[in-house]
Amino acid sequence: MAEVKTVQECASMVADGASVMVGGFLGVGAPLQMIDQLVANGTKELTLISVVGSYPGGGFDIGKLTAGKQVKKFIGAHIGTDPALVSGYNTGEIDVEFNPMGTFIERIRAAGAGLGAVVTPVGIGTEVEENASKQSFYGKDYLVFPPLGADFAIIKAKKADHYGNLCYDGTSMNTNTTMATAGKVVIAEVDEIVEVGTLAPNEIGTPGIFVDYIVKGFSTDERKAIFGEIWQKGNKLK
Amino acid sequence: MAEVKTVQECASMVADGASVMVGGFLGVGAPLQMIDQLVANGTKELTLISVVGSYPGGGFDIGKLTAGKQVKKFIGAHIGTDPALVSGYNTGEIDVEFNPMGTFIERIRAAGAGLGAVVTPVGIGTEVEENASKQSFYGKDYLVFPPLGADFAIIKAKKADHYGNLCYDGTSMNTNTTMATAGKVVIAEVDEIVEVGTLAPNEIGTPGIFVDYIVKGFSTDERKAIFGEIWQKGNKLK
Amino acid sequence: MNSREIIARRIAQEFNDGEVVNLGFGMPTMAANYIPNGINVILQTENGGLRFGGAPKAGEQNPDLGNAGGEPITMLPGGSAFDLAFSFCIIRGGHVDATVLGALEVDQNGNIANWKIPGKFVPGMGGGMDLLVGAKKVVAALAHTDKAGNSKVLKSCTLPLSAAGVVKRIITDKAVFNVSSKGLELIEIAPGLTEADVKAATEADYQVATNVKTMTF
Amino acid sequence: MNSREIIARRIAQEFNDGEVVNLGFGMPTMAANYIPNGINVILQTENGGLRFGGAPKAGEQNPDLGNAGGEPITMLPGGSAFDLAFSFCIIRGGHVDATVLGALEVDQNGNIANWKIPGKFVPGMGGGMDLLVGAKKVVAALAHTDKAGNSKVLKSCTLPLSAAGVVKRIITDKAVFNVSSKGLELIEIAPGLTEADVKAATEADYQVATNVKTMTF
Repeated sequence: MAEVKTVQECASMVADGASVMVGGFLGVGAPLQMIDQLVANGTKELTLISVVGSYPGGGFDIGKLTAGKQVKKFIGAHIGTDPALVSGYNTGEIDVEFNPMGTFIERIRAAGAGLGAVVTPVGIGTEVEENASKQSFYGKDYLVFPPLGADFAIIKAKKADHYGNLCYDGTSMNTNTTMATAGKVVIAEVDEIVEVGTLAPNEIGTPGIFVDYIVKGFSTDERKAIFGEIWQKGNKLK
Repeated sequence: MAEVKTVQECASMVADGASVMVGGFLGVGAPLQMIDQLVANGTKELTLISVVGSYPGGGFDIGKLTAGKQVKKFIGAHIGTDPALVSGYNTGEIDVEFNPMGTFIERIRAAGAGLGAVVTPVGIGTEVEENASKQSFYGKDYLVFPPLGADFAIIKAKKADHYGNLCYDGTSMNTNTTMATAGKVVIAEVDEIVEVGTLAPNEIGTPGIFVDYIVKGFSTDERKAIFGEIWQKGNKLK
Repeated sequence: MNSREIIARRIAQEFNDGEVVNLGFGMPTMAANYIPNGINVILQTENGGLRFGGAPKAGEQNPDLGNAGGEPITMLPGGSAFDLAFSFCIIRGGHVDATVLGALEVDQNGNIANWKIPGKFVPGMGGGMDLLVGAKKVVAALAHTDKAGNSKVLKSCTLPLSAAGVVKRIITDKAVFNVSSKGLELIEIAPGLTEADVKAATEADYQVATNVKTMTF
Repeated sequence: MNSREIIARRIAQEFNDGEVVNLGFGMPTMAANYIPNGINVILQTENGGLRFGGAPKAGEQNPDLGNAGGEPITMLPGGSAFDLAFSFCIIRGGHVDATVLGALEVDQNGNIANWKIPGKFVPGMGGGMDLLVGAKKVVAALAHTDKAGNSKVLKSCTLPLSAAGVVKRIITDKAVFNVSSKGLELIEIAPGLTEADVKAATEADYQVATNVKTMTF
């Protein structure tokens, strides 16, 4: 059962050297206030597990962590959007483990679901083979990968009730729903905390049993303004 | 993109000897009219893939297919509720392949998701080992199972729009969402067919790209009455 | 109090407040009626629900809401419904704190048999094997002996296993045992019985706890 | 018409009505603007959406609706949103009819390289490798030559592969090739070019189709 805490209380649980999965996809569905607080805390030597790098151009979303040199290792599918991450990879300051995107999320799911390995055809005949073992199953070759969990999953949902049940909007579920199952400690940042009974049973994307802590982040209106500004700046709105 | 057809049109696509996944869990979320029509058609020698046998006591839901001796092979996790299935198993008329429930659904998911195998710790040290290969991954023993697809997935949802997008209510999603991804032909029986744009993006449990045919089954009110009668008879309502 | 009620009432003492619990059919499900005040558990049903309640009144049933026995249920406030694939992520992934399952036999190595009597009755394992492997704590509940008086708490199970080495506690109508790598430890005896009575009814080897107690309800 | 527009317009002719299509960034995404009337494709975005539309007006953005490039999108009627795990079930499971991806190099064995220039630029494979393996039809789109005039349609890719033997069609600013187990077949030539021009610009071996055509837009 989830407990409501402040962003400060939750971010201070994350020690230097921790492995941290952070939800979101190029900023959408990212726990912005928790990231800001990890930056404020200067938490170091993090293993950051995120499907892609920061919002294009960096300096926003997890790009603040990479810019602050707080990341020792990055596990994901793509870093090209984040200049600090690309540069850290090029200099060798950041160890990057590239996973095909479907393999990345399936490994996290396997960790949360108690499965022993991910068996996928993706990456056969490529350098990805070097990070996996190749094995034939039922007459066809596959790559085998281990499950991927973390000390913390820091995720983002639209609403939480006081039991920690989470609901999502639009494409912001992305990695959040799966990471919610695979962190030893799961912290959910939400726009709004509502009364128990407000969320319909089928509207709940993550049951509260997965969530340890809820923190109140920006309101939906505040996020609309934040993304409005960023998207406007990048000429992405009509 | 889905096409609306009649129950008769869809059931007649299923030839003798076909493998058919049928959604539902002891009747809840089962495609009742499609089952009735397969019974009326007398389609024989079916490989029936369903997580459990019929509603307790048989003669309802998929229990009509087993009672009509239309099933040659059953793949699922439990048969104890269905007298015709138990008797067919005992006499050897029905070949039954038992899967732990989590393995069953994960095998179907693997078929739909393009994964090569399911690697699970469940069943280690039991007779289930005989139906799987045992292998060590990352220092622990697991059982490895092949994906499980079928010629047809006959599923049940509450509503469909004309694109075939499906939404579900309550626990009736059970095996339906996953089977929708793993049938060569997917037929969805629904209470109601609604206009495109009526279902919200996050309310859609199965996108229409998975659905080949939509058939209109009983209305929600009719199903409420059908289950009311069955549950009343079994003394299951207050 | 009959044997089944003894077992159900004792099961009800197994839970801590806030735990996620999956109860098998029969006595485990009965136990939900006896959970002490102040202990609120979150019930999980393997077909795809959390925080569900009892049967609705006739006329108020939802044909899309059933439990793993095909019985109508209601959803409690904060309840959630999801598909079977996700339900078994919860179960197999270690997100269920405790499961209580009926058993045909248990043994001193933590083995449990509850899905198959060869040549006689083979209902299938359902979700039981997943629960036995995935739940953090596995409690086996069963009558101590069969109708002929033969022990069902054995040195080694004779029936096909459902899982090996997973049972943490055994609750019968005569006794409660802890199970660990050191074997069985008798921790409670049913009211009116002596340790000798338990001994006589038990095939398995066991240690007697220094502070062995009488089961209370 | 510049090279990029030639490629984008030609890509737009690849689709059949009702197909599920995933378009990579750059020219493939541009192609969406040129799809012929009467051909309605269902666009998929790997971060978790089907049937999405273009950018909203300023002030109408939903901070929870973005595409795989982090750009704001709108949902079309009948559109759906889901999580990444499900999105890659769609992709890897063979439920995408066609994908068009930009490439750094392609070769006559259907290999494609588009994720890594060692020592120079390593953005990562993103969802590309999954799409290349999972989509029923893979179309590679690229400039026929680099700025120095060297062919990017090769006998054998020199850069690290994204997938082996998966490309079914190659679209460049000079030509269109079919790819099969028999190798490349030249089926279309850009307006104003001759087969000799294509030959001069192509390192790969290829057959010329008997009915080779001029690309039309």
